[in-house]
Amino acid sequence: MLSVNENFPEYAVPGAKQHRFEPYADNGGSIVAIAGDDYAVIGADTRLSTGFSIYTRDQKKLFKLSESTVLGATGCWCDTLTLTRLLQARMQMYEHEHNKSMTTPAVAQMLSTMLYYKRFFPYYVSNVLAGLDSDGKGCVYSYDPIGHCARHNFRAGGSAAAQLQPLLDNQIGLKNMQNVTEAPLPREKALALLKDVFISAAERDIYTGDSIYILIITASGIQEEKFELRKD
Amino acid sequence: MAFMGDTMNPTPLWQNGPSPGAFYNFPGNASTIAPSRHGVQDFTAHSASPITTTTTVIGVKFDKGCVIAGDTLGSYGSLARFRDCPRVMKVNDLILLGCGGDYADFQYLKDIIQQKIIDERCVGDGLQLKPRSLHCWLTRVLYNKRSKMDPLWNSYVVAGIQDGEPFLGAVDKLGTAYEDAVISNGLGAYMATPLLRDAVDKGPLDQETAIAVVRKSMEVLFYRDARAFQRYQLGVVTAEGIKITDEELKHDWSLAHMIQMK
Amino acid sequence: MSSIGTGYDLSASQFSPDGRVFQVEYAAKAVENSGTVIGLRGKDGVVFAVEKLITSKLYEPGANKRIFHIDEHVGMAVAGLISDARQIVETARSEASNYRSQYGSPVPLKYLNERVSMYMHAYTLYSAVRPYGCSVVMGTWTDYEGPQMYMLDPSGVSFSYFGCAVGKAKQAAKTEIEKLKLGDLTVKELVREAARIIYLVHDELKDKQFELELSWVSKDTKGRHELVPRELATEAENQAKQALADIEDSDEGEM
Amino acid sequence: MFRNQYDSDVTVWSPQGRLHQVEYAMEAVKLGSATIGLKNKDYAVLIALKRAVSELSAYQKKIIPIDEHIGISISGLTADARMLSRYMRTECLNHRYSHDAPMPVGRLISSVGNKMQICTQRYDKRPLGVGLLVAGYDDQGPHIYQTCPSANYFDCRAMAIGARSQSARTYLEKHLNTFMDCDLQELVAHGLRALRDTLPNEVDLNTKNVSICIVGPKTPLRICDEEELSRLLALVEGEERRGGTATGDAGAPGGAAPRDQGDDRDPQAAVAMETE
Repeated sequence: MLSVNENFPEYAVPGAKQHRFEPYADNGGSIVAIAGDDYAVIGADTRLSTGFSIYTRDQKKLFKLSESTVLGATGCWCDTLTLTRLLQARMQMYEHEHNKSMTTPAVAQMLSTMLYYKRFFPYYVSNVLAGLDSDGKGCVYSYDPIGHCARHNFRAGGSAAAQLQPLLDNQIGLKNMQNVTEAPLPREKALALLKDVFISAAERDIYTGDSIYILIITASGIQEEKFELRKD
Repeated sequence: MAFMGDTMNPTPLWQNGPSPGAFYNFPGNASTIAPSRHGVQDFTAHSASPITTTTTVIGVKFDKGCVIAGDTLGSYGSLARFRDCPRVMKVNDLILLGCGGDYADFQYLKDIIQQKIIDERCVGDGLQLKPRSLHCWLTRVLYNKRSKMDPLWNSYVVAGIQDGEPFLGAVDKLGTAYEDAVISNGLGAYMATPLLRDAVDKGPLDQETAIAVVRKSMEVLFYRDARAFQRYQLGVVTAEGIKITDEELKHDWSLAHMIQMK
Repeated sequence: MSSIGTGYDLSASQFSPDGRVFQVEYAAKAVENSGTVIGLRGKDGVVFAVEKLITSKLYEPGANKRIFHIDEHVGMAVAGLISDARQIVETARSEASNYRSQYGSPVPLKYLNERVSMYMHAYTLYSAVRPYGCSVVMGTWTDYEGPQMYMLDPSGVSFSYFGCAVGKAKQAAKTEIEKLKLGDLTVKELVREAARIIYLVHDELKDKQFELELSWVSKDTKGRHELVPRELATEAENQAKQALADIEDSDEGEM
Repeated sequence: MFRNQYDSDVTVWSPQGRLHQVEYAMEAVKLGSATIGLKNKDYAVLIALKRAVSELSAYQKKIIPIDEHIGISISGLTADARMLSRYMRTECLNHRYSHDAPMPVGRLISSVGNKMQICTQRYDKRPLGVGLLVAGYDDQGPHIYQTCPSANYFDCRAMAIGARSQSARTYLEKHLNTFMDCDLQELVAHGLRALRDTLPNEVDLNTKNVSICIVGPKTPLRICDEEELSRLLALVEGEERRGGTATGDAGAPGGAAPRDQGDDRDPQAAVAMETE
């Protein structure tokens, strides 16, 4: 069908525009997760925005799912809220039925299933799951919105993923470097790196900023940290 | 939602009426669990746009509570159609609710919320709905509706006292929900938010200052927002209770002739 | 009841040769084993009083109520099986809520009564279910119709009343109620009378402990159904105890 | 046991206005081992006696967690209890999902009551043959509720149900007024003493046959592990047993037996026809 607005823009009447309901919104936000031998760190910025306006500068996007699992989720915030609520309910059901809390790999698989269940009306969410696996090793899982799931040692997600990931690839994955030897990444370095990549991303991505909320997962529990970013 | 396939609920005996011990349902989203009371809608015309609309609603937190405000104009497109559309409502002694967007959708949800409060009073156990619960519930309702591509075209501001602390939260028609010390939607996001955030960032607000900055914001909005109106409601919630007052702006256009549009 | 045991009294969907439905009558028996409930309709409102028998000291005092709110403006006092009664309460509440959502105004008691009666009646028609083992009294006060009160039986029959009593001591209570000039009394006076009657008809020997529950809906409460304020309730209760003691004294005097 | 013609179905009223099927279901509760619930100002506690069906079997679980703030202990048909607990868990989850808050205990119980009532009124159902003690904590403080197969429920200050629970109730009634002001340890000790009163002479409480769960302010529901159990059991260890069991002549086998019969005659705190 010929559309006035598209095909004959000069005839389009200003103001008389056709509304269509758009069920998705892009609320921005980025996540970085890094796994070490006996820890995992995950951080997400705290800016919740839409277009050029900021809803709030203090939105935590990390969800503690258990003592050893944390999910970072950004994208369409309403989907994030729903998905994480559902996930929490499913995890409590698991706990009731099995008398133990879910392991990180189990959560990872379940999340994938839950996302794929909505294959044709997906949750528009960029998920990064971090935690300790059953051996106590750090692990990071990343997803696409319809449930593809893969395990990594470090991963960035969200609006600034394209800025964050190459730097991580270079610094942790030691990509495109010569004469380097792989060595286990100490926790302090991972933490410092996480802050550094976010500082860079906040310079370039308007949907990332304000501050980072960081969770450090070790066998002894989950520690919190907050780090300020630029606010503009 | 697949929390349970119900093993204990028999098919209803007494059709066309309430089923004994029916399950909790979100309005407009009959679940598969309770025997459905309504026939399925067999038409698929969904709301693609709001009809009678209201504009910005703003909310700000102060040390002991929250203030919210919204004017009383219902616009029909660009026509200033209805001049008395109250949209700051008292939910119970702890919660104030403000709304912007489609007025019919608000009235629909308002009735449901009021029934919720009546139900609660009937139980008579002395417990009151708390703002965080209402905020969460609204989020679920709005999200469910958007997921059916049939949204309630509103954005809500929930203000209240949660376990002694002020609470201020927002939900929009998608079910996007957040809490913050400053909330405003629509045009207010561009014009009121900077004023309000500025006031909040200067340090702890008291009730008077908070009301003053909200009044100022309403004035700014009135001058710039073509869908705004001089009469508005201002609601204050503190631990002492809820007060909603009708306010009227004194506007002065004597400067108008100085402004030359080129 | 000569037909007991003849096999015609085993189902709610069966008449006996003399034209009775025994199951419904038996259900009414369950109501008569219950603590006494009275409802009084006065000049400016309705008062409910319930003799709630306490079967164990371990129960929380004041809990396990027998007077319910149906809507802001309607109260319900129940006699009989409390678990059955709670189901009726739920039904009435959702009827009231449906009406409100349809018409945007509080449900008229006459209409509510009709709906709830129909519901109870439906349970007397089939062999697959049993009739409800409870009677309920509903009351309200509105500006345009004044006080109203209805009592519903397990059979699904209901009548409007000025004063009604149901439960163990309904006969004695009725006699007392009949002595009152209900149309002239205000709810404040009725509360005292109601308390007095409950204390009077309570059987000290058979049932030791009981709690008195009092509620009202009247012009003074602006048409809201509320529990009678504690002060007034205690006062009424003390007066009732005093009245009872006086009677006992005079009885002894006569002997 | 005799049969009358009015006791075959739950849909049949007897001429006296009783529901025999419901009353029989109430008896099922007395077949389970005893369990006790009590509370002070802050905490609600459940204490249950576990039974092993045979030497080879494990002890039957008696306490089921429902949510962070609610736990139940059961007496009667375990399978029926599982069905109920599943329903209660779902209700709690739904409430958290929709209201971001723990479900108020009283409201959960009343929805359970309404659910159970349905099976007492239909030809194609039977009443659930299980009694529950529910311990919960919400904004109004700790709660102990009792539910019955008759679909009735009671808000209690303390309660005991199950086999020979009458002696426990006697103990609870006697000390009822001290519960509110005692601390958690004393409260548990009271519960253990009450539970011990339901035991025959030759049996005593140990970490294997006792379960305890505690819930309170900032104390999510916790089922005590063995270490904590033995610490709590030590509170009443070595005390002279009182009540029916202890007063019995030393070693007299009759000590428990007459009480058993007495139990049958004892009016249950909640009789089937709580019409009164």
